[in-house]
Amino acid sequence: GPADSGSGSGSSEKIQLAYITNGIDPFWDTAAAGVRDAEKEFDVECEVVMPPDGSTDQKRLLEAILARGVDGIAISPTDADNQVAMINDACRVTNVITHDSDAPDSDRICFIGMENYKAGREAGKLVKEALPEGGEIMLFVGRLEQLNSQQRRQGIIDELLDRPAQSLDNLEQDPVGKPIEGDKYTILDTRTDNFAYERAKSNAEDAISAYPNLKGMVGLFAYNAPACLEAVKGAGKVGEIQIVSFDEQDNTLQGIIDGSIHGTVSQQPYEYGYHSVRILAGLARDDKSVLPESGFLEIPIVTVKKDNVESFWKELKELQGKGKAAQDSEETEEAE
Amino acid sequence: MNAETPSSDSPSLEVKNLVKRFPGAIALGGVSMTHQEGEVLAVIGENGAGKSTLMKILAGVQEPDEGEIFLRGNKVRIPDPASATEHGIALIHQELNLADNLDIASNIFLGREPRGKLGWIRQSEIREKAAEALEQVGLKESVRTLVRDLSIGRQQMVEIAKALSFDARIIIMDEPTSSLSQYETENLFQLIHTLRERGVGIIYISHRLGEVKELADRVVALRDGQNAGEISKEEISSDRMVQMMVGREFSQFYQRIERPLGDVALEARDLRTPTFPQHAINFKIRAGEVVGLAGLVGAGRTEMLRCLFGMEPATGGEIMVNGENVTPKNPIEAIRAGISLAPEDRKHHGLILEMTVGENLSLPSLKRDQNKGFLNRKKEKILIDQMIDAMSVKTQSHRQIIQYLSGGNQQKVVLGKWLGMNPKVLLLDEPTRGIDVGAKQEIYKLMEKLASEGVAILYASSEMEEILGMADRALVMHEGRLTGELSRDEISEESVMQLATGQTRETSQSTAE
Amino acid sequence: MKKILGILGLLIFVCVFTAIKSPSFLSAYNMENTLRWTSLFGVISIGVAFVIITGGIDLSIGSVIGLSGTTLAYTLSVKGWSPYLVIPMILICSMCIGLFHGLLITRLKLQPFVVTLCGLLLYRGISRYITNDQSQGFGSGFQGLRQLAVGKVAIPFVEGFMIPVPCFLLLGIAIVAGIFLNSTIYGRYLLALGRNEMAAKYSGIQTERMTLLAYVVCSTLAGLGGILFALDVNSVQPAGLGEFYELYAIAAAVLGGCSLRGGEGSILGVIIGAAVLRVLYNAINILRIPTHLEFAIIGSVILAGVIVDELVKRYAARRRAIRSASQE
Amino acid sequence: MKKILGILGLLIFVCVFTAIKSPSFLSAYNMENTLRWTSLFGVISIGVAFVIITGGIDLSIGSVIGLSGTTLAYTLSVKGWSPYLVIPMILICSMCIGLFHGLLITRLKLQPFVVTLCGLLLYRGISRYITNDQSQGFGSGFQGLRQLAVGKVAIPFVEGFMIPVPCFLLLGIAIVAGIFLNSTIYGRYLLALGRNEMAAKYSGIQTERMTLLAYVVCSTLAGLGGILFALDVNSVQPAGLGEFYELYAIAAAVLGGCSLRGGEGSILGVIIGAAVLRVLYNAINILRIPTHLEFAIIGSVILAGVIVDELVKRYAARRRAIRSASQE
Ligand SMILES: Nc1ncnc2c1ncn2[C@@H]1O[C@H](COP(=O)(O)OP(=O)(O)OP(=O)(O)O)[C@@H](O)[C@H]1O
Ligand SMILES: Nc1ncnc2c1ncn2[C@@H]1O[C@H](COP(=O)(O)OP(=O)(O)OP(=O)(O)O)[C@@H](O)[C@H]1O
Ligand SMILES: [Mg+2]
Ligand SMILES: [Mg+2]
Repeated sequence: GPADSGSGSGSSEKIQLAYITNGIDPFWDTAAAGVRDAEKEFDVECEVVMPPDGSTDQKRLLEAILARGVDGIAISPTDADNQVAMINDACRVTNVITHDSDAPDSDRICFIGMENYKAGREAGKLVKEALPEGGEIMLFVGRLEQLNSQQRRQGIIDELLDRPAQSLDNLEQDPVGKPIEGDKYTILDTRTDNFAYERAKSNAEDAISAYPNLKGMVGLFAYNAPACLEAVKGAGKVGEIQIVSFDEQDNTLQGIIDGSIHGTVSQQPYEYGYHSVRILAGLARDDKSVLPESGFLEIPIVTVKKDNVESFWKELKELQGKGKAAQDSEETEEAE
Repeated sequence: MNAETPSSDSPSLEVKNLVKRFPGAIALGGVSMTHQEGEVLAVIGENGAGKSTLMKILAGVQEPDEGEIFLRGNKVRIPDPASATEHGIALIHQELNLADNLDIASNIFLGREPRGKLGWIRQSEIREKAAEALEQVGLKESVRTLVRDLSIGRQQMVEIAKALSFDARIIIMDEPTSSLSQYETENLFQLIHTLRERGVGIIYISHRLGEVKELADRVVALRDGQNAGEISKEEISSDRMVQMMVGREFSQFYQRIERPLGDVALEARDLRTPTFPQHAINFKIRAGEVVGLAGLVGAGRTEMLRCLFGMEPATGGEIMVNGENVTPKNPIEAIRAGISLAPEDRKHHGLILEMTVGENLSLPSLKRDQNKGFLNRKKEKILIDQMIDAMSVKTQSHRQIIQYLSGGNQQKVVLGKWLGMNPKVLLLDEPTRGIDVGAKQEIYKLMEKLASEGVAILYASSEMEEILGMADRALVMHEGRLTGELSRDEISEESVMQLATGQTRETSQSTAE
Repeated sequence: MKKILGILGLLIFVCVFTAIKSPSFLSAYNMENTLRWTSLFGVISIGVAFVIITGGIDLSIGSVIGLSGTTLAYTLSVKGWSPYLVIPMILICSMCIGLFHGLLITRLKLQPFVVTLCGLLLYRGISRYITNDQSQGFGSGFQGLRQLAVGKVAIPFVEGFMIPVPCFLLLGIAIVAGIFLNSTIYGRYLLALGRNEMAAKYSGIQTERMTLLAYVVCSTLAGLGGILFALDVNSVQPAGLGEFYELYAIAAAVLGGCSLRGGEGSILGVIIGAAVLRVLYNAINILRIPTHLEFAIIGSVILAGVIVDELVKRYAARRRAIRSASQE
Repeated sequence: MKKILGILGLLIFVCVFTAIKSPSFLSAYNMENTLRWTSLFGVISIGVAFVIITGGIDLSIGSVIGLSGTTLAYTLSVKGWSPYLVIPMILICSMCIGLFHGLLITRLKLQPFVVTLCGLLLYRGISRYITNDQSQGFGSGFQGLRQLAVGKVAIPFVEGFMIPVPCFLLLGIAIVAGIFLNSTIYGRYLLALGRNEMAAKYSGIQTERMTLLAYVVCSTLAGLGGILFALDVNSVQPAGLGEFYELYAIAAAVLGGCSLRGGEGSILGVIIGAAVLRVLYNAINILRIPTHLEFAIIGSVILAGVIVDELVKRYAARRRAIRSASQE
């Protein structure tokens, strides 16, 4: 990482940026790889900050970053509606953009990402493909309090129930805890695990026990589908229960290759990291041309299935490898 | 009987110029002492003279700052309790030191369990041997009883049994009888005689000079951490001993003055205690009367006093103070009704060991002296000074943490706490347990004084002399039952023992009313 | 007093070290933030200190904070109730929670650890249930109310630096708590029963009532803390707000000289303890140490501090013993 | 024994209740899973019980689990080291962690709470540092090794139901621990020093060495637990694995009859305690109760269980007293 080793001379010349995530997750590891690449390319320094404990932590870390001063911040708000004031505070002293999750009411300069709701609908399509006959579906997620999980969940539900697309400003959500029944598909429940992988696995196992007719499982966070896969393997029901995933954890991709996971919806987090740094670096150099026109840079969703998984993974490995190499060389530089 | 010939040139144990300093106190300032093979050596001294400190050093619990220890002429170091055991020295601690979550047998053999390979415990062997040890001390309890279910007196006997179960050459007893009654004490003496015949040496510490007279072959006295003289068996007399300890002559011990008695201050009507609900207890105590409560260990005296104080509310009957039914459900009600209790177990119930002398003394009276909930520091200070003075507590200052005071001085603070409350009825549970003759006399004087001021005093005591010497009247209990009352003229060693062992006298009932 | 010196030394050391390494540490903005966080954590740590002084423990405060913060945001924003109704209501509920714990502990003699662990689970569950697991917040409303947590007061004749409002709250609570503990008979009772409950009982102290009081104080302050945290952060996650805060509060209390065996503790120490934790967090970020090293650094600094403190104390005791010996 | 009855009753009640409500509870697949989770948590709870019996506490085990799990996945998958090297190494490191805690507690007389709280932070930080906060996993490799955690053994003549391998591990550890505690002098020393350290010391017991041993056992079992958890879940998050497990383990131990005051505890009880927690989690899922009610339900069931247990005990004691009174 770009830790300030106290010498100060080198770091004061370079542009200092901060990339704040909404938690700790493998998803962000890939984004960090994009940050590292862009760092090199645009000759800036960018710190990746992952607040472990939600909104409170995010506020604390943002304050500290502002206190020591940066030339630009990219943030993924955990709770956009209520963080407007916090983001505006930051906007007053530096350039702020949002990524992954937007805060449209704030003074942030632009938003990089895609719509989680859309991604949800894509995942819904995958489910439809995997289970053309219909059946009972369970959803698994880390925390339902986050906007991105709510949007993904609602996207899947709306797609499976063949509802029209909703506007994101006023997302109507189906309540948790009650089965949602459509013509073909029934969404039985959404189980949360508070980011504990072991809970994710035991939730999946218990779902298999509790619902003998379970046909499909959707993991809304990166680690959920691999956890579901473990449970399905343990139950000896590979192929019998279809799994659809989000994001691109190694175990997920391996599962797609093996045929035990039907497919995954990738948001290309690498691009989030890369473009965040690119735009912030431009802004810091007073180059307004880097800004997307509508204030929204949409990163396309990639649906990964058995046919395209190998090329996707290869590319991903390259990106990650580059990011890691950049980081390693940086660390050795620092050590000297 | 090979031990009959102690070689005088190399005593079994000798200490030379032992010095032990504590922050703010010099417990031992160069004490020397010898102990001959197979003799019963009594060590006496006022509270805080350094007796326990000396013994703890011999048992490896503390290490001396200076000085030397010789065993049979060889210089030794005793850095820890285990090496004391190796040298054949066993110590019965003054304060109880048992793991009360374990049963009697485990406690007796704690640290020295008969073991198999890999540390396997031989449970049945432990139980057998423990049962033998219990029989020796005459404690009728199953060896599987948990120690926490035993009264203090019985715990003390477990401690004794523990020391006896060692194959020790020297057994040090630091006030072993402080919570034993006459009956158990005699049992212990029998034991000591047997041990002596077997050649086991005994070092015996007691504040009960009668016991010392009966037992000791030789007496060593300490005063303020220094040697204060030594007398041989022929010369032993109470006066000599007191003089050595205190450094001056000491006159009459018990000074009873005839007092006019007032109205009935405390009355128990059909009182039933939780442990012995089958026995109803009835008695009356008049203002200005000093009543002794005698009985064997486990007779239920503590239980009854706790009941009177509301610690363990009575399961039946009434408690009257000055003719009013007060029957306290908790100590606060008792205190409000004018009843105070100085409990028996000072370490757990009497004192807060980590607090200062002053804070302990003022604890019950804070409420009375409060200033709208705030501490009244001025009144508190006056009370503390007054009590330290009245009880002549030996302490550097009232800010001294109380656990560093000697046992006797701690006991004075326990009493001082309650005297400050000006009670109508004062309940004392073993008030002179472990305190020296001087302090004892002061406490007796205090009791006399309080009585003449109209306080009704009920004191439980296991020391026969104390019952004989102090009581205007004596109540005697046996296994939870009040077996009788003895008027002043009837109190005698035999009559008390008779009632305490459960033999009811016809006459006692008639004189009771 | 002596017990505080060690932790005070650690606080000063961390502050001076950070200030030398990075001037932004002393900037008004940063100082204000650090003071605000310290005050918020200080409030809950004082509550926990009361319980620790009685020899008990309260693991539930994190969840009480979560419940109170969630309820505040939910009733104000979603239900649209008046703050004048909601805030007293939340404080009273928190009080009842403390009463409930206290009664189970004193009357049924349950272990405080078990009771409050169940509380930890229960109140967290209730927050999540009430809000159906949805994040709550005030949006951009309730600006007046939010001043309670984020407001600042200018100091006369000092420019640039303002004092956060929570500081005054902490100050008030600390003074009341300090006076209570040191100058009232009840404070003395608490200390006494924490050391030896039986002896306190024998001295005519209503130990049960005092223990009850301690749990009530603790939960009430946690409830107040929850209100402040919610107002400060503006975004409340029912499953997240206050998680782990019980450990921070207990750590602050223990660092500040409370013994978990009971009977010891000073309010000033507790506040310094809370400050050390906050300053450490802040320093790590200011010094640009990667966040994932945060825990490792805080852990080792505290451990080093505690060890050094102990060694210094021993050394001092030895010196004193030698000196007193040579004098005589 | 009596202390276990209450918790055993609760376990049976929850099992019977769930089985009646939903037949899937008794399905082989579900029982196997519940047994496996119980075994994993049982292993770490037994370790913590040792520390609690000495009157201490270990808050660091969650982080030790995290560190050991992370190291396992990292060294095997990323570094490609041999499991025969890595597993003994991890166990030895865990042992050293316990030794370190024990030394600080016995030699420097630091409070166990403080030492292990620092440990909680420190080891978590180290896991995150080693892996640069990246999730680790075994992918589809190490299937043989993973059988340690996810493997199952068929029972002769019984069809359909197999016993998970961790059950055997737990059984082995429990038997050794039970024998150690009840039938060796060292177990007795632990019990004695937990209740009255002075008494144990005066009896010539090397209390410090025994305390040290307890911390070593605790950390080692946590390290083993970490290995098993990582193998079981297959994917390890350095910041998350084992978080809060210290509370679960302590809760299991305390529910199973250990007193935090020390000197009491039974291995069987601890395992039952761990089982209650796991069965509750399982039951909530099986009974299709929404996850956000999970905490509330677990909290209230345990609390209710503890309260009922206490009331029954009191009632029994009263009955006994009355009976013995009327006999005489
Ligand atoms: N751990 C300690 N720290 C400080 N002072 C101590 C400590 N132990 C004993 N002392 C002091 O040493 C002196 C001797 O105490 P010791 O217990 O040996 O007296 P003792 O003769 O046994 O008295 P008693 O008859 O009351 O038991 C006392 O002044 C006591 O206050
Ligand atoms: N905590 C307890 N639990 C069970 N039984 C107890 C307990 N304390 C005392 N007992 C029993 O109650 C009876 C009365 O004990 P108590 O302490 O009142 O007797 P005592 O006459 O004061 O004797 P001592 O001289 O030992 O104090 C004894 O049989 C004792 O074993
Ligand atoms: Mg003594
Ligand atoms: Mg008694």
